[in-house]
Amino acid sequence: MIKIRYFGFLKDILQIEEEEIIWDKGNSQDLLDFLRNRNASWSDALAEENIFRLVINRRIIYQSTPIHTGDEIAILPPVTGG
Amino acid sequence: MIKIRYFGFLKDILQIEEEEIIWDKGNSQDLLDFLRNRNASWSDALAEENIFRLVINRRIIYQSTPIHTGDEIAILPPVTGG
Amino acid sequence: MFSIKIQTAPFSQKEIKQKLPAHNCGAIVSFIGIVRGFDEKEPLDYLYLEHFPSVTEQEIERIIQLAKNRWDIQSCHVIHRVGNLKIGEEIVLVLTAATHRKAAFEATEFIMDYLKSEAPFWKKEFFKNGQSRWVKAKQSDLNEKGRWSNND
Amino acid sequence: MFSIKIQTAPFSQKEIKQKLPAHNCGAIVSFIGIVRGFDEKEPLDYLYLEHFPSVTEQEIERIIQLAKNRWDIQSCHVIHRVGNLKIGEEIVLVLTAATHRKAAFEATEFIMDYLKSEAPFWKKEFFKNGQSRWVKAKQSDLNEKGRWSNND
Repeated sequence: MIKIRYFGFLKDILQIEEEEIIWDKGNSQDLLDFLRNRNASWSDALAEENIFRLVINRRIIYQSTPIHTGDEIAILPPVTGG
Repeated sequence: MIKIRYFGFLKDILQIEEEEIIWDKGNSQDLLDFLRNRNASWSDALAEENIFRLVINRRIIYQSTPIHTGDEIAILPPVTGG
Repeated sequence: MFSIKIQTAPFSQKEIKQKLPAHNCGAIVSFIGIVRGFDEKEPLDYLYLEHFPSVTEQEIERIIQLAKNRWDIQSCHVIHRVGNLKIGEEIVLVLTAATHRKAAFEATEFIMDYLKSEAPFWKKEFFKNGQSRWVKAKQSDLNEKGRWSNND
Repeated sequence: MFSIKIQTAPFSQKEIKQKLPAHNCGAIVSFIGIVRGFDEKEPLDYLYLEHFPSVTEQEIERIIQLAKNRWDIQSCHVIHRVGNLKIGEEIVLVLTAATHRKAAFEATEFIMDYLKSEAPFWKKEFFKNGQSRWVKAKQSDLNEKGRWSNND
Protein backbone atom coordinates (compact mmCIF):
# COMPACT_ATOMS: atom_id res chain seq x y z
CA MET A 1 0.00 0.00 0.00
CA ILE A 2 1.02 3.59 -0.58
CA LYS A 3 -0.66 6.71 0.70
CA ILE A 4 -1.45 9.59 -1.64
CA ARG A 5 -2.22 13.09 -0.33
CA TYR A 6 -3.77 15.92 -2.34
CA PHE A 7 -3.36 19.65 -1.64
CA GLY A 8 -4.97 22.97 -2.59
CA PHE A 9 -7.53 22.94 -5.38
CA LEU A 10 -6.74 19.30 -6.27
CA LYS A 11 -8.34 18.24 -2.99
CA ASP A 12 -11.54 20.10 -3.90
CA ILE A 13 -11.73 19.19 -7.57
CA LEU A 14 -11.00 15.50 -6.96
CA GLN A 15 -13.05 15.53 -3.75
CA ILE A 16 -10.40 13.55 -1.97
CA GLU A 17 -7.85 14.54 0.64
CA GLU A 18 -5.95 11.29 0.85
CA GLU A 19 -6.24 7.67 -0.18
CA GLU A 20 -4.35 4.41 0.11
CA ILE A 21 -3.82 2.23 -2.93
CA ILE A 22 -1.95 -0.95 -3.68
CA TRP A 23 1.29 -0.26 -5.50
CA ASP A 24 3.71 -2.95 -6.46
CA LYS A 25 6.31 -1.14 -8.43
CA GLY A 26 6.88 1.79 -10.67
CA ASN A 27 8.08 5.33 -10.38
CA SER A 28 6.36 8.65 -9.73
CA GLN A 29 5.63 9.13 -13.42
CA ASP A 30 3.92 5.71 -13.52
CA LEU A 31 1.80 6.70 -10.56
CA LEU A 32 0.69 9.93 -12.23
CA ASP A 33 -0.19 8.02 -15.41
CA PHE A 34 -2.16 5.51 -13.35
CA LEU A 35 -4.16 8.26 -11.61
CA ARG A 36 -4.79 10.15 -14.87
CA ASN A 37 -6.18 6.95 -16.37
CA ARG A 38 -8.92 6.72 -13.77
CA ASN A 39 -11.29 8.91 -15.78
CA ALA A 40 -11.58 12.23 -17.62
CA SER A 41 -11.87 14.40 -14.52
CA TRP A 42 -8.74 12.84 -12.99
CA SER A 43 -6.94 13.26 -16.26
CA ASP A 44 -7.96 16.94 -16.42
CA ALA A 45 -7.23 17.68 -12.77
CA LEU A 46 -3.78 16.11 -12.91
CA ALA A 47 -2.79 17.77 -16.20
CA GLU A 48 0.85 18.81 -16.42
CA GLU A 49 0.15 22.50 -15.68
CA ASN A 50 -1.79 21.66 -12.51
CA ILE A 51 1.06 19.81 -10.87
CA PHE A 52 3.83 21.83 -9.30
CA ARG A 53 5.70 19.03 -7.60
CA LEU A 54 5.49 15.55 -6.16
CA VAL A 55 6.67 14.82 -2.66
CA ILE A 56 7.72 11.36 -1.50
CA ASN A 57 7.99 10.80 2.24
CA ARG A 58 8.08 14.56 2.85
CA ARG A 59 10.92 15.10 0.38
CA ILE A 60 10.21 17.11 -2.75
CA ILE A 61 11.37 15.24 -5.83
CA TYR A 62 12.69 16.97 -8.92
CA GLN A 63 12.69 14.01 -11.31
CA SER A 64 10.88 10.73 -11.70
CA THR A 65 11.65 8.61 -8.63
CA PRO A 66 10.81 4.97 -7.69
CA ILE A 67 7.86 4.52 -5.35
CA HIS A 68 7.79 1.65 -2.88
CA THR A 69 5.15 0.09 -0.65
CA GLY A 70 4.78 2.14 2.50
CA ASP A 71 5.68 5.43 0.82
CA GLU A 72 3.64 8.59 1.34
CA ILE A 73 3.22 10.55 -1.87
CA ALA A 74 1.85 14.09 -2.02
CA ILE A 75 0.66 15.85 -5.14
CA LEU A 76 1.15 19.62 -4.98
CA PRO A 77 -0.60 22.06 -7.33
CA PRO A 78 1.15 25.36 -8.21
CA VAL A 79 1.82 27.30 -5.02
CA THR A 80 0.28 30.67 -4.12
CA GLY A 81 1.76 31.68 -0.78
CA GLY A 82 3.57 34.79 0.41
CA MET B 1 26.86 91.59 4.78
CA ILE B 2 26.33 87.90 4.04
CA LYS B 3 26.53 85.03 6.47
CA ILE B 4 28.55 81.93 5.61
CA ARG B 5 28.06 78.63 7.46
CA TYR B 6 30.42 75.66 7.36
CA PHE B 7 29.48 72.03 7.99
CA GLY B 8 31.13 68.71 8.75
CA PHE B 9 34.91 68.50 8.47
CA LEU B 10 35.11 71.99 6.90
CA LYS B 11 34.11 73.47 10.24
CA ASP B 12 36.99 71.65 11.97
CA ILE B 13 39.67 72.13 9.34
CA LEU B 14 38.90 75.84 8.90
CA GLN B 15 38.21 76.26 12.60
CA ILE B 16 35.15 78.31 11.86
CA GLU B 17 31.47 77.52 12.15
CA GLU B 18 30.09 80.70 10.65
CA GLU B 19 31.19 84.18 9.71
CA GLU B 20 29.78 87.37 8.29
CA ILE B 21 31.55 89.17 5.49
CA ILE B 22 30.84 92.18 3.34
CA TRP B 23 29.70 91.15 -0.10
CA ASP B 24 28.67 93.66 -2.72
CA LYS B 25 28.03 91.56 -5.72
CA GLY B 26 29.00 88.36 -7.45
CA ASN B 27 27.74 84.82 -7.67
CA SER B 28 28.40 81.67 -5.68
CA GLN B 29 31.44 80.81 -7.79
CA ASP B 30 32.93 84.25 -7.08
CA LEU B 31 32.40 83.68 -3.38
CA LEU B 32 34.19 80.33 -3.49
CA ASP B 33 37.08 81.90 -5.39
CA PHE B 34 37.25 84.70 -2.83
CA LEU B 35 37.39 82.25 0.08
CA ARG B 36 39.98 80.04 -1.64
CA ASN B 37 42.19 83.07 -2.14
CA ARG B 38 42.45 83.72 1.58
CA ASN B 39 45.45 81.39 1.97
CA ALA B 40 46.73 77.90 1.19
CA SER B 41 44.73 76.12 3.88
CA TRP B 42 41.47 77.69 2.69
CA SER B 43 42.37 76.85 -0.86
CA ASP B 44 43.04 73.21 0.11
CA ALA B 45 39.99 72.87 2.35
CA LEU B 46 37.63 74.27 -0.28
CA ALA B 47 39.07 72.24 -3.15
CA GLU B 48 36.49 71.05 -5.68
CA GLU B 49 36.31 67.49 -4.28
CA ASN B 50 35.63 68.75 -0.74
CA ILE B 51 32.51 70.66 -1.72
CA PHE B 52 29.32 68.72 -2.22
CA ARG B 53 26.91 71.60 -2.56
CA LEU B 54 26.26 75.24 -1.77
CA VAL B 55 23.06 76.32 -0.10
CA ILE B 56 21.66 79.86 -0.35
CA ASN B 57 18.95 80.81 2.12
CA ARG B 58 18.29 77.14 2.90
CA ARG B 59 17.86 76.20 -0.76
CA ILE B 60 20.41 73.89 -2.33
CA ILE B 61 21.74 75.36 -5.56
CA TYR B 62 22.80 73.25 -8.51
CA GLN B 63 24.57 75.92 -10.56
CA SER B 64 26.32 79.20 -9.95
CA THR B 65 23.78 81.62 -8.47
CA PRO B 66 23.93 85.35 -7.60
CA ILE B 67 24.54 86.19 -3.95
CA HIS B 68 23.04 89.32 -2.44
CA THR B 69 23.55 91.23 0.80
CA GLY B 70 21.58 89.55 3.57
CA ASP B 71 21.89 86.06 2.09
CA GLU B 72 22.87 83.07 4.19
CA ILE B 73 25.24 80.77 2.35
CA ALA B 74 26.18 77.29 3.56
CA ILE B 75 29.08 75.24 2.29
CA LEU B 76 28.44 71.51 2.49
CA PRO B 77 31.21 68.91 2.25
CA PRO B 78 30.37 65.46 0.77
CA VAL B 79 27.63 63.87 2.84
CA THR B 80 27.98 60.68 4.90
CA GLY B 81 24.58 59.99 6.44
CA GLY B 82 22.31 56.95 6.42
CA MET C 1 20.85 33.03 13.31
CA PHE C 2 18.09 31.66 11.17
CA SER C 3 14.53 30.79 12.07
CA ILE C 4 11.39 29.63 10.31
CA LYS C 5 7.94 29.66 11.84
CA ILE C 6 4.62 28.61 10.38
CA GLN C 7 1.80 29.72 12.63
CA THR C 8 -1.84 30.71 12.75
CA ALA C 9 -1.24 33.49 15.30
CA PRO C 10 -0.35 37.06 14.28
CA PHE C 11 3.34 37.91 14.56
CA SER C 12 5.06 40.84 16.16
CA GLN C 13 8.01 42.32 14.38
CA LYS C 14 9.38 43.61 17.64
CA GLU C 15 9.68 40.06 18.94
CA ILE C 16 11.83 39.23 15.91
CA LYS C 17 14.00 42.30 16.15
CA GLN C 18 14.95 41.31 19.68
CA LYS C 19 16.39 38.08 18.26
CA LEU C 20 18.79 39.85 15.95
CA PRO C 21 22.49 39.57 16.69
CA ALA C 22 24.06 42.88 17.64
CA HIS C 23 27.51 41.93 16.37
CA ASN C 24 28.36 44.28 13.58
CA CYS C 25 25.27 44.03 11.43
CA GLY C 26 24.71 47.39 9.80
CA ALA C 27 21.49 46.79 7.92
CA ILE C 28 18.15 45.17 8.62
CA VAL C 29 15.61 44.83 5.84
CA SER C 30 12.15 43.50 6.47
CA PHE C 31 9.25 42.65 4.24
CA ILE C 32 5.68 42.26 5.45
CA GLY C 33 2.95 40.93 3.18
CA ILE C 34 -0.62 41.96 3.93
CA VAL C 35 -4.00 40.58 2.81
CA ARG C 36 -5.40 42.97 0.21
CA GLY C 37 -9.13 43.27 -0.13
CA PHE C 38 -9.98 44.74 -3.49
CA ASP C 39 -8.13 42.78 -6.12
CA GLU C 40 -11.27 41.40 -7.68
CA LYS C 41 -14.69 42.84 -8.38
CA GLU C 42 -16.16 40.61 -5.69
CA PRO C 43 -15.40 41.91 -2.15
CA LEU C 44 -13.20 39.53 -0.18
CA ASP C 45 -14.29 38.30 3.22
CA TYR C 46 -11.14 36.41 4.20
CA LEU C 47 -8.33 34.23 2.90
CA TYR C 48 -7.66 30.66 3.92
CA LEU C 49 -4.05 29.53 3.73
CA GLU C 50 -3.19 25.86 3.53
CA HIS C 51 0.33 24.45 3.68
CA PHE C 52 2.19 21.14 3.85
CA PRO C 53 3.64 20.86 7.36
CA SER C 54 7.34 19.94 7.54
CA VAL C 55 7.75 20.18 3.76
CA THR C 56 7.05 23.93 4.00
CA GLU C 57 9.74 24.44 6.63
CA GLN C 58 12.16 22.32 4.61
CA GLU C 59 11.56 24.39 1.48
CA ILE C 60 11.93 27.71 3.28
CA GLU C 61 15.16 26.44 4.82
CA ARG C 62 16.40 25.57 1.34
CA ILE C 63 15.46 29.06 0.08
CA ILE C 64 17.30 30.72 2.98
CA GLN C 65 20.30 28.52 2.23
CA LEU C 66 20.24 29.64 -1.42
CA ALA C 67 20.26 33.25 -0.21
CA LYS C 68 23.13 32.56 2.21
CA ASN C 69 25.17 31.03 -0.62
CA ARG C 70 24.71 34.19 -2.61
CA TRP C 71 24.88 37.04 -0.10
CA ASP C 72 26.75 37.62 3.11
CA ILE C 73 23.79 37.69 5.49
CA GLN C 74 24.09 37.30 9.25
CA SER C 75 20.59 36.31 10.11
CA CYS C 76 17.26 35.69 8.54
CA HIS C 77 13.85 35.08 10.05
CA VAL C 78 10.77 33.96 8.16
CA ILE C 79 7.29 33.79 9.65
CA HIS C 80 4.39 32.66 7.47
CA ARG C 81 0.86 32.52 8.74
CA VAL C 82 -1.69 29.87 7.76
CA GLY C 83 -5.40 29.39 8.42
CA ASN C 84 -8.00 32.14 8.08
CA LEU C 85 -6.75 35.70 7.53
CA LYS C 86 -8.85 38.84 7.22
CA ILE C 87 -8.21 41.86 5.01
CA GLY C 88 -5.38 43.98 6.40
CA GLU C 89 -3.84 41.10 8.35
CA GLU C 90 -0.16 40.30 7.96
CA ILE C 91 0.57 37.06 6.11
CA VAL C 92 4.32 36.85 5.90
CA LEU C 93 7.41 38.42 7.42
CA VAL C 94 10.94 38.10 6.06
CA LEU C 95 13.62 39.86 8.05
CA THR C 96 17.28 39.82 7.04
CA ALA C 97 20.31 41.32 8.75
CA ALA C 98 23.63 41.87 7.02
CA THR C 99 26.75 43.99 7.32
CA HIS C 100 25.87 45.96 4.20
CA ARG C 101 22.51 47.20 3.00
CA LYS C 102 22.69 45.89 -0.55
CA ALA C 103 23.03 42.29 0.66
CA ALA C 104 20.14 42.73 3.09
CA PHE C 105 17.86 44.22 0.41
CA GLU C 106 18.67 41.67 -2.26
CA ALA C 107 18.50 38.65 0.01
CA THR C 108 15.11 39.68 1.40
CA GLU C 109 13.67 40.24 -2.06
CA PHE C 110 15.17 36.97 -3.32
CA ILE C 111 13.66 35.03 -0.40
CA MET C 112 10.23 36.57 -1.03
CA ASP C 113 10.39 35.81 -4.76
CA TYR C 114 11.33 32.18 -4.11
CA LEU C 115 8.90 31.79 -1.24
CA LYS C 116 6.06 32.89 -3.50
CA SER C 117 6.95 30.46 -6.24
CA GLU C 118 8.41 27.47 -4.38
CA ALA C 119 7.06 27.09 -0.86
CA PRO C 120 4.00 24.81 -0.53
CA PHE C 121 1.31 27.30 0.47
CA TRP C 122 -2.10 27.58 -1.18
CA LYS C 123 -4.53 30.46 -0.79
CA LYS C 124 -8.29 30.15 -1.03
CA GLU C 125 -10.40 33.31 -1.28
CA PHE C 126 -13.72 33.45 0.57
CA PHE C 127 -15.91 36.27 -0.78
CA LYS C 128 -18.61 38.20 1.04
CA ASN C 129 -21.25 36.71 -1.26
CA GLY C 130 -20.52 33.25 0.15
CA GLN C 131 -18.54 31.96 -2.82
CA SER C 132 -14.97 30.76 -2.63
CA ARG C 133 -12.16 29.75 -4.95
CA TRP C 134 -8.53 28.73 -4.90
CA VAL C 135 -6.14 31.45 -6.03
CA LYS C 136 -4.41 30.73 -9.35
CA ALA C 137 -0.62 30.86 -9.48
CA LYS C 138 0.58 34.06 -11.15
CA GLN C 139 2.97 34.14 -14.07
CA SER C 140 4.38 37.40 -12.65
CA ASP C 141 5.62 35.54 -9.57
CA LEU C 142 7.48 33.06 -11.75
CA ASN C 143 8.98 35.94 -13.74
CA GLU C 144 10.19 37.62 -10.58
CA LYS C 145 11.89 34.46 -9.46
CA GLY C 146 13.37 34.03 -12.93
CA ARG C 147 15.33 37.26 -12.88
CA TRP C 148 17.66 35.92 -10.16
CA SER C 149 19.12 33.43 -12.65
CA ASN C 150 19.87 36.06 -15.31
CA ASN C 151 21.36 38.82 -13.20
CA ASP C 152 24.96 39.56 -12.18
CA MET D 1 0.95 59.39 3.80
CA PHE D 2 4.49 60.64 3.99
CA SER D 3 6.53 61.75 6.96
CA ILE D 4 10.07 62.84 7.69
CA LYS D 5 11.56 63.13 11.15
CA ILE D 6 15.03 64.15 12.24
CA GLN D 7 15.50 63.41 15.90
CA THR D 8 18.05 62.58 18.59
CA ALA D 9 15.75 60.07 20.33
CA PRO D 10 15.63 56.38 19.38
CA PHE D 11 12.71 55.42 17.17
CA SER D 12 10.25 52.61 17.47
CA GLN D 13 9.26 50.82 14.31
CA LYS D 14 6.00 49.82 15.88
CA GLU D 15 5.01 53.46 16.22
CA ILE D 16 5.52 53.88 12.47
CA LYS D 17 3.64 50.76 11.52
CA GLN D 18 0.60 52.08 13.32
CA LYS D 19 0.64 55.07 10.98
CA LEU D 20 0.38 52.97 7.86
CA PRO D 21 -2.83 53.17 5.88
CA ALA D 22 -4.73 49.92 5.86
CA HIS D 23 -6.40 50.55 2.50
CA ASN D 24 -5.21 47.90 0.12
CA CYS D 25 -1.48 48.08 0.64
CA GLY D 26 -0.10 44.58 0.18
CA ALA D 27 3.57 45.13 0.94
CA ILE D 28 5.60 46.95 3.57
CA VAL D 29 9.37 47.09 3.24
CA SER D 30 11.52 48.62 5.90
CA PHE D 31 15.20 49.35 6.16
CA ILE D 32 17.01 50.03 9.41
CA GLY D 33 20.61 51.22 9.49
CA ILE D 34 22.65 50.41 12.57
CA VAL D 35 25.95 51.79 13.93
CA ARG D 36 28.63 49.21 13.24
CA GLY D 37 31.58 48.97 15.57
CA PHE D 38 34.43 47.19 13.86
CA ASP D 39 34.94 48.75 10.47
CA GLU D 40 38.36 50.10 11.34
CA LYS D 41 41.27 48.73 13.31
CA GLU D 42 40.63 51.29 16.02
CA PRO D 43 37.60 50.37 18.19
CA LEU D 44 34.77 52.86 17.88
CA ASP D 45 33.29 54.48 20.96
CA TYR D 46 30.40 56.36 19.33
CA LEU D 47 29.33 58.26 16.24
CA TYR D 48 28.31 61.89 16.15
CA LEU D 49 25.85 62.86 13.43
CA GLU D 50 25.53 66.45 12.29
CA HIS D 51 22.91 67.71 9.86
CA PHE D 52 21.59 70.95 8.35
CA PRO D 53 18.14 71.55 9.86
CA SER D 54 15.37 72.35 7.38
CA VAL D 55 17.64 71.66 4.39
CA THR D 56 17.81 68.02 5.45
CA GLU D 57 14.02 67.68 5.59
CA GLN D 58 13.73 69.45 2.23
CA GLU D 59 16.21 67.09 0.61
CA ILE D 60 14.56 63.98 2.02
CA GLU D 61 11.20 65.26 0.80
CA ARG D 62 12.70 65.70 -2.66
CA ILE D 63 14.08 62.14 -2.55
CA ILE D 64 10.70 60.71 -1.52
CA GLN D 65 9.11 62.70 -4.35
CA LEU D 66 11.57 61.19 -6.83
CA ALA D 67 10.59 57.73 -5.58
CA LYS D 68 6.87 58.56 -5.85
CA ASN D 69 7.36 59.68 -9.45
CA ARG D 70 8.91 56.35 -10.22
CA TRP D 71 6.96 53.80 -8.22
CA ASP D 72 3.39 53.47 -7.10
CA ILE D 73 3.92 53.79 -3.35
CA GLN D 74 1.17 54.59 -0.89
CA SER D 75 3.18 55.81 2.03
CA CYS D 76 6.73 56.39 3.08
CA HIS D 77 8.22 57.31 6.42
CA VAL D 78 11.80 58.34 7.02
CA ILE D 79 13.34 58.82 10.45
CA HIS D 80 16.99 59.82 10.73
CA ARG D 81 18.71 60.24 14.04
CA VAL D 82 21.37 62.86 14.76
CA GLY D 83 23.64 63.56 17.71
CA ASN D 84 25.66 60.90 19.53
CA LEU D 85 24.96 57.27 18.68
CA LYS D 86 26.56 54.20 20.23
CA ILE D 87 27.46 50.93 18.51
CA GLY D 88 24.36 48.86 17.82
CA GLU D 89 22.02 51.87 17.88
CA GLU D 90 19.65 52.47 15.00
CA ILE D 91 20.51 55.47 12.81
CA VAL D 92 17.92 55.49 10.09
CA LEU D 93 14.57 53.97 9.25
CA VAL D 94 12.93 54.00 5.83
CA LEU D 95 9.54 52.35 5.64
CA THR D 96 7.54 52.13 2.43
CA ALA D 97 4.10 50.69 1.76
CA ALA D 98 2.82 49.80 -1.69
CA THR D 99 0.25 47.60 -3.34
CA HIS D 100 2.93 45.35 -4.80
CA ARG D 101 6.14 44.14 -3.26
CA LYS D 102 8.48 45.03 -6.09
CA ALA D 103 7.57 48.73 -5.84
CA ALA D 104 8.02 48.69 -2.06
CA PHE D 105 11.44 47.01 -2.30
CA GLU D 106 12.77 49.21 -5.06
CA ALA D 107 11.48 52.48 -3.63
CA THR D 108 12.98 51.73 -0.20
CA GLU D 109 16.36 50.86 -1.68
CA PHE D 110 16.26 53.92 -3.95
CA ILE D 111 15.47 56.22 -1.03
CA MET D 112 18.34 54.77 1.00
CA ASP D 113 20.79 55.11 -1.88
CA TYR D 114 19.82 58.75 -2.44
CA LEU D 115 19.67 59.55 1.24
CA LYS D 116 23.24 58.32 1.66
CA SER D 117 24.56 60.40 -1.20
CA GLU D 118 22.35 63.51 -1.16
CA ALA D 119 20.95 64.32 2.27
CA PRO D 120 23.08 66.74 4.34
CA PHE D 121 24.26 64.49 7.17
CA TRP D 122 27.85 64.16 8.32
CA LYS D 123 29.24 61.45 10.58
CA LYS D 124 32.17 61.88 12.93
CA GLU D 125 33.73 58.81 14.52
CA PHE D 126 34.90 58.99 18.12
CA PHE D 127 37.29 56.15 18.96
CA LYS D 128 37.95 54.52 22.30
CA ASN D 129 41.53 55.84 22.27
CA GLY D 130 40.18 59.40 22.43
CA GLN D 131 40.81 60.27 18.78
CA SER D 132 38.11 61.34 16.38
CA ARG D 133 37.69 61.99 12.67
CA TRP D 134 35.03 62.87 10.13
CA VAL D 135 33.93 59.94 7.98
CA LYS D 136 34.95 60.23 4.32
CA ALA D 137 32.27 59.93 1.64
CA LYS D 138 32.39 56.52 -0.02
CA GLN D 139 32.63 56.04 -3.75
CA SER D 140 30.49 52.89 -3.35
CA ASP D 141 27.56 55.03 -2.17
CA LEU D 142 27.79 57.17 -5.28
CA ASN D 143 27.92 54.03 -7.43
CA GLU D 144 24.81 52.65 -5.78
CA LYS D 145 22.95 55.85 -6.48
CA GLY D 146 24.24 55.81 -10.04
CA ARG D 147 22.63 52.52 -10.95
CA TRP D 148 19.14 54.07 -10.74
CA SER D 149 19.88 56.19 -13.79
CA ASN D 150 21.05 53.27 -15.93
CA ASN D 151 18.42 50.68 -15.15
CA ASP D 152 15.07 49.89 -16.79
